[in-house]
Amino acid sequence: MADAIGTRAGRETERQHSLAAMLDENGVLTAEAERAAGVSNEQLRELYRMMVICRRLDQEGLNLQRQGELGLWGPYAGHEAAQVGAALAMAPTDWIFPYYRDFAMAVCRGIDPGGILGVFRGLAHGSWNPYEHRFAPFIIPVGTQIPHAVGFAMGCALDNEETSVLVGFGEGATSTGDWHEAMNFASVFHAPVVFLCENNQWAISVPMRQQVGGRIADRAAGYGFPGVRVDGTDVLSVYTIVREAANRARRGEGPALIEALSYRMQPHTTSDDPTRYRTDADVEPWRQRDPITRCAERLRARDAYDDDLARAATEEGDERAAAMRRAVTSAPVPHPGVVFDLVYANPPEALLREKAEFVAALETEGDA
Amino acid sequence: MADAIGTRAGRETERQHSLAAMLDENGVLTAEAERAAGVSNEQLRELYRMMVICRRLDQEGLNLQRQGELGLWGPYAGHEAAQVGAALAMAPTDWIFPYYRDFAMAVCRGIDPGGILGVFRGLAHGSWNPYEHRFAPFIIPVGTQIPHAVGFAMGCALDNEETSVLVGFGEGATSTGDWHEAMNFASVFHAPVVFLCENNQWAISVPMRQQVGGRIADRAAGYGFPGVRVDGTDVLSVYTIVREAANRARRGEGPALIEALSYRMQPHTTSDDPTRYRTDADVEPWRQRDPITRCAERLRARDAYDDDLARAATEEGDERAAAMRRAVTSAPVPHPGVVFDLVYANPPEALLREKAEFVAALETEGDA
Amino acid sequence: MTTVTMGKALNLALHDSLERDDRVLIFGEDVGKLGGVFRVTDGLQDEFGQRRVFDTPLAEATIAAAALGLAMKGFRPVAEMQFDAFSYPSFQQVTSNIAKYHTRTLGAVNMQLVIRIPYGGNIGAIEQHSESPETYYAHTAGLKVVTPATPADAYAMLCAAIADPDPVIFLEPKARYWMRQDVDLPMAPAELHRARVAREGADATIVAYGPTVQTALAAAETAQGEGISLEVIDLRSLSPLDMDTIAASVRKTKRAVVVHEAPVFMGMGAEIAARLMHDLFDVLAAPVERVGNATVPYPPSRVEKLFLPDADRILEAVDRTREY
Amino acid sequence: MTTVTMGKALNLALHDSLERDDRVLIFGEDVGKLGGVFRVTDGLQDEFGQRRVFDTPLAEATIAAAALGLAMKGFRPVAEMQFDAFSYPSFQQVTSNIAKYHTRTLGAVNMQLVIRIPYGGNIGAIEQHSESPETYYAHTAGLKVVTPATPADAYAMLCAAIADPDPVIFLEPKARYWMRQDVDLPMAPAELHRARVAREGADATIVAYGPTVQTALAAAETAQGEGISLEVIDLRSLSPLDMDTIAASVRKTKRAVVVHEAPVFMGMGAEIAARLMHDLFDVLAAPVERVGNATVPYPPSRVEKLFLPDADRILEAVDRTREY
Ligand SMILES: Cc1ncc(C[n+]2csc(CCOP(=O)(O)OP(=O)(O)O)c2C)c(N)n1
Ligand SMILES: Cc1ncc(C[n+]2csc(CCOP(=O)(O)OP(=O)(O)O)c2C)c(N)n1
Ligand SMILES: [Mg+2]
Ligand SMILES: [Mg+2]
Repeated sequence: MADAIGTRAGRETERQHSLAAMLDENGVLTAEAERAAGVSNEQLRELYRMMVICRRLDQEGLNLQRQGELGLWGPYAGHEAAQVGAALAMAPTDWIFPYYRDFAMAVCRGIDPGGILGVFRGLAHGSWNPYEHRFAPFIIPVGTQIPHAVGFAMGCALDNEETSVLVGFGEGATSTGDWHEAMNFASVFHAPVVFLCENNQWAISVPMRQQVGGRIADRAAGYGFPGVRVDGTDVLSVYTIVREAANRARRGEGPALIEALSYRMQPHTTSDDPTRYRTDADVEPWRQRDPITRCAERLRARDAYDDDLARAATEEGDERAAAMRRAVTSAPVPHPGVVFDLVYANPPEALLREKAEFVAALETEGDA
Repeated sequence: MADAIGTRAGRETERQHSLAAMLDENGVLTAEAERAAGVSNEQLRELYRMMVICRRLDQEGLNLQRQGELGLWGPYAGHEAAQVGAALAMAPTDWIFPYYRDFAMAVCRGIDPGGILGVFRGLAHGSWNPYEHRFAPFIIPVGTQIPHAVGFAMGCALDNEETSVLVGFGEGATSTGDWHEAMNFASVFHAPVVFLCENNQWAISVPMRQQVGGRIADRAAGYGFPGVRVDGTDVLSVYTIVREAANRARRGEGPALIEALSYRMQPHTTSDDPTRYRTDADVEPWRQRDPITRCAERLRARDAYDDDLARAATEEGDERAAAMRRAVTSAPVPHPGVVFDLVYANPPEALLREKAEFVAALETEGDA
Repeated sequence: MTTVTMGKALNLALHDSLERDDRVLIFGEDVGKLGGVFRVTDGLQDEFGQRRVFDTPLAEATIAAAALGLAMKGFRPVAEMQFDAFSYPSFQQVTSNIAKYHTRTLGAVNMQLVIRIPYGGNIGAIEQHSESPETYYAHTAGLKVVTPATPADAYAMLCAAIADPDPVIFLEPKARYWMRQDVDLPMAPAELHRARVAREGADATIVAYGPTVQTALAAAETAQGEGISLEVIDLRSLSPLDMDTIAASVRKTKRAVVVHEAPVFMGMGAEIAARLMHDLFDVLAAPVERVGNATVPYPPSRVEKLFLPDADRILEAVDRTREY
Repeated sequence: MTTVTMGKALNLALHDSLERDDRVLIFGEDVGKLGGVFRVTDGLQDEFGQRRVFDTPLAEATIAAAALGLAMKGFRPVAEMQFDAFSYPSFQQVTSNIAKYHTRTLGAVNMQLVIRIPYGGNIGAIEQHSESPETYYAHTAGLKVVTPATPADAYAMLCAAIADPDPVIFLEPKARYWMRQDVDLPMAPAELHRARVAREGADATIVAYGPTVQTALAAAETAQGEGISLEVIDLRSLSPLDMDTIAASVRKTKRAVVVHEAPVFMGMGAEIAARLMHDLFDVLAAPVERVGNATVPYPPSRVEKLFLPDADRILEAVDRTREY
């Protein structure tokens, strides 16, 4: 990286194959790649454990919303393998730029789930310090976080850091202009980005075929970097391929696109009514491909599964769910004056005055 | 097209090859494809003639700008084969959505060049009626005309018309979000669009390698439709491949992307100073690939070139250039009140009043 | 006479427009099978088919741009932006192309299209779902910007917007989608740019639009109990403004308060207040007051009510003009 | 003391900021070898290298978004939008992310970035090259919006904007790039949000900013010859506004005219007039006048002068306030 940000010296043809060659035609890790990757039983059990916990938290989010404790919940059931696999594949020094559904990633990064729920309770627009967890805020305008990750990754390259940056988004997000601009920037600046498309086949009610012309993973070639479609319900495949993509990026070999194909098992959010646009028969085949069941099968095949694992994970899930519930339901509503405090790092006098008037008016009303 | 706009029944793999197979590895029409296309000597002479005329008009635009008659001129020398080839390849019933540099396309569509120059003289923001020439206005915000063409083409499909729509843009435009969104829409709605990228290798001072990750033509595959890179200095190749892409689109076989590789021989516009970012040695190889010379060679090879052709074309170019000059230099400055008249088809009362006050104030000043 | 919600009135307006004119098309994200996240397009795809009512990919710039292309082809597109803040990706297409295409083609091409945008807060939503973007559109010459406050107007104005040959930004006060009214449908299309005296009064004029009209009426009702008679103007049109109707009211009451959810700073209230104080400088008995959001990003929903105009804040502003 | 143009002053501000703080980065379209279409970044890539001054692909949304990401990484990006209208593709990124990221991270992440936008007309350009987009940015809470009117301010304000921890939209009056002034460089960074009395006077206040300050000063000079003494305020900051400085002037002169190139409708003049007439209701001797463009898309260059504020139109507005 002598002159400009990134170099594109080693072009990607053979390396593209290094990612693609790890997967069979169903996007599942080949036996050979599995051996080469050497993911230990312990690691696989950890992936399992986190998936079980995260599923439980998702369920609790749904419960809390139904009980009126949250304004909204966006369930991620079906995404556990993609989110847990990807998040744990990234080195602790790597960064993650999530989209609004990447709750399980946040949990994997050690962010307090009760705090996050504050956002869905309407207490604040965010909850964690991104620098503490190397985890950017959830972004609601679809696709817009993708170029943030690229800009950040350009910065990592400028600082000569060995950091890679994962960015999560849905397949609907690939329709946005921002997705494309970010893909192109990443290529031109050779930014250390792993683009993770969590293709759950629905953008609210719009199915993939009305959303995406062509195949998402195929698009990477047009930008000159590797793209693969991985089975997004198989946590080992996701974990291994993301880890490899992140390693490549960290080594200065540039971006990669990973399309994790799975399914949105639940409504888009609790405001949604999927019976209007899909049937139970549409969902059924994907129940057969449940990420947790599949991981258990993999563990069994390795003779590494035991009921204790499942029991302990379930218990931990219950405990964390209860703690999350306690945290969010007992969280105080912040003073509205805080809204003013958070706008700027260096607030102009005019805003300080406005705040003073606002607070004074509130107090008068309170008195009256 | 039973249910939705467009059908995507016949997927494109073999047809992709039908476009790609027409070109050799340099993007030049193969001998076989040339035979199959059956472009007559008369047609090739017509392409030659229009290129000569358009080059002359470009030169005159430059002269007029240097003489202070125009505020700006954007020379298209180097683009003649792409623009003339593409414009004449489209059926008269087809539509063209140009970008700001597609002056030669406008001329091929029979639009009065003197009128167009009014835009560069600052007389008005447009000059022709798009419906008369099936030719949309020049668009300055880069890339934004691309989805216009797609929307229009969706309309052609909805009306069950056998119309295809060509949209012109530079390689810089492929970096915009709009380009991508339009490519994806075209695929999803199977819109009859021919995307023509006039890759002149520069976006003002930014060279292709700092602009485009990967290869533009390769990107079409990611959207599930054909893309080819054609030699943009060979008018016969451009003409034949665009005609075939337009035929496909008209037959309901969906969009195609054609990247015509050429070179911007002149400054970006008359405001630009290319000595700051490129040398004459950069340009020189492309002088050897002059579209007009290359067409003359093709004609000679067919024994269809004669000096009369060149002489007549040159004379016609001179005449048209003189007429263009006369037209633009004698065009009256429109009354400023016209600015108000053009805002709406159904102007609200408030604007009519504003106009009346504006005109009254002008007249008072005029009197004073 | 039937009782309809505003959402239903909009749905009927779309339905009747589709029926009346076979060039009308409806598209956007989730407008098909789902019928829109607010069900405003409910049932329309079923009845009119996927060629006239269809879902698009998630790409607002191109939703707007496709509307432009389809309008040029002689269709009458009605495009939906799912929420206020999600209209921003289309900002360049709307501002640089849709608003300027008629001019650019010397009047040859009409931009007969409507962009529907649910806007405003007060629904307990997460970030980006409660914005009031009217300033951005109203300041853009070449657009027409309107917003209904009642089911009847929602119907009549949307029909009028679709029939108008120019590009109309149709802002739908989402917090009022569930508001009910008895209406006789079908109604004649409205005159698009005429404000309405929503309630007559003598002591001060409240100028409101969209979601705040109902709030203003509630404030007027309360004031009535205190012996204060407030006139309420429902603007309906934000660009252009019907200054005649506003000024006629203020000429009578000599006091005015403008109310909106958008931040006061550079909000519609700025233009209205500036015009009123300019044109009625000697008539006004007190400065025009403005009630709106503070100069902050839209706040989290648990505190949003404190930032939104409510009857109390409106009446305090009225008091300020009366006690001046 | 050296004589510099505004373009050169900006160039020096960038230069000195790059030198002062090695986290400062400059990027955008054609800012590298070309030095920008207005040469504001001339020579910077040569001196500071391609890692600190670099060209990007043609994609304004991602230029803004990359600035966000780089700011988060601790850089101080200064991104260039090539012309006013070409900032519109970045509207969503600026409005929904850059303006709200500090809030969204509960203050943990600063958006220390500057977006430079040459703006305004009067340069004989084609469509899209003469817009005045300040309303769009000023209405967006979370941004700071400033614009210099002189070479000295251009230098001092750009340095201050780069050093400020919040996102600053830095509007450069492109018609004034060639304006000259004697300045002592380097200067201390300016206080970003303090308006300036550009000329003292007694009979009326002209409030101007960016390109219209010089026009206002010319008008004041002419008026002087006719025995009328005009005070000219150069706003410098559009969001927030320094109402104290403006009001202090108007308290003295009792008359005000606000001047800008943007359409009057929903322009900065609306906010300023509304505030002045509200706060100085009993002080003003005449309504605040506004001079700006009509409610039309920016006109073709051969007639643009008729739509732009000039000394005559300003003086007519002054006359209206004096003869009221
Ligand atoms: C720019 C923008 N447009 C529209 C929306 C409304 N919206 C929220 S989520 C969503 C669908 C997103 O689908 P996808 O990207 O596949 O992610 P998923 O929700 O399926 O995980 C839509 C349309 C939005 N948030 N942002
Ligand atoms: C959205 C937008 N950004 C920036 C510009 C300024 N600009 C005009 S032309 C141009 C380069 C375009 O390059 P390319 O698309 O390759 O077309 P070419 O001019 O080379 O034919 C730029 C940056 C613009 N017109 N629109
Ligand atoms: Mg999805
Ligand atoms: Mg180019």
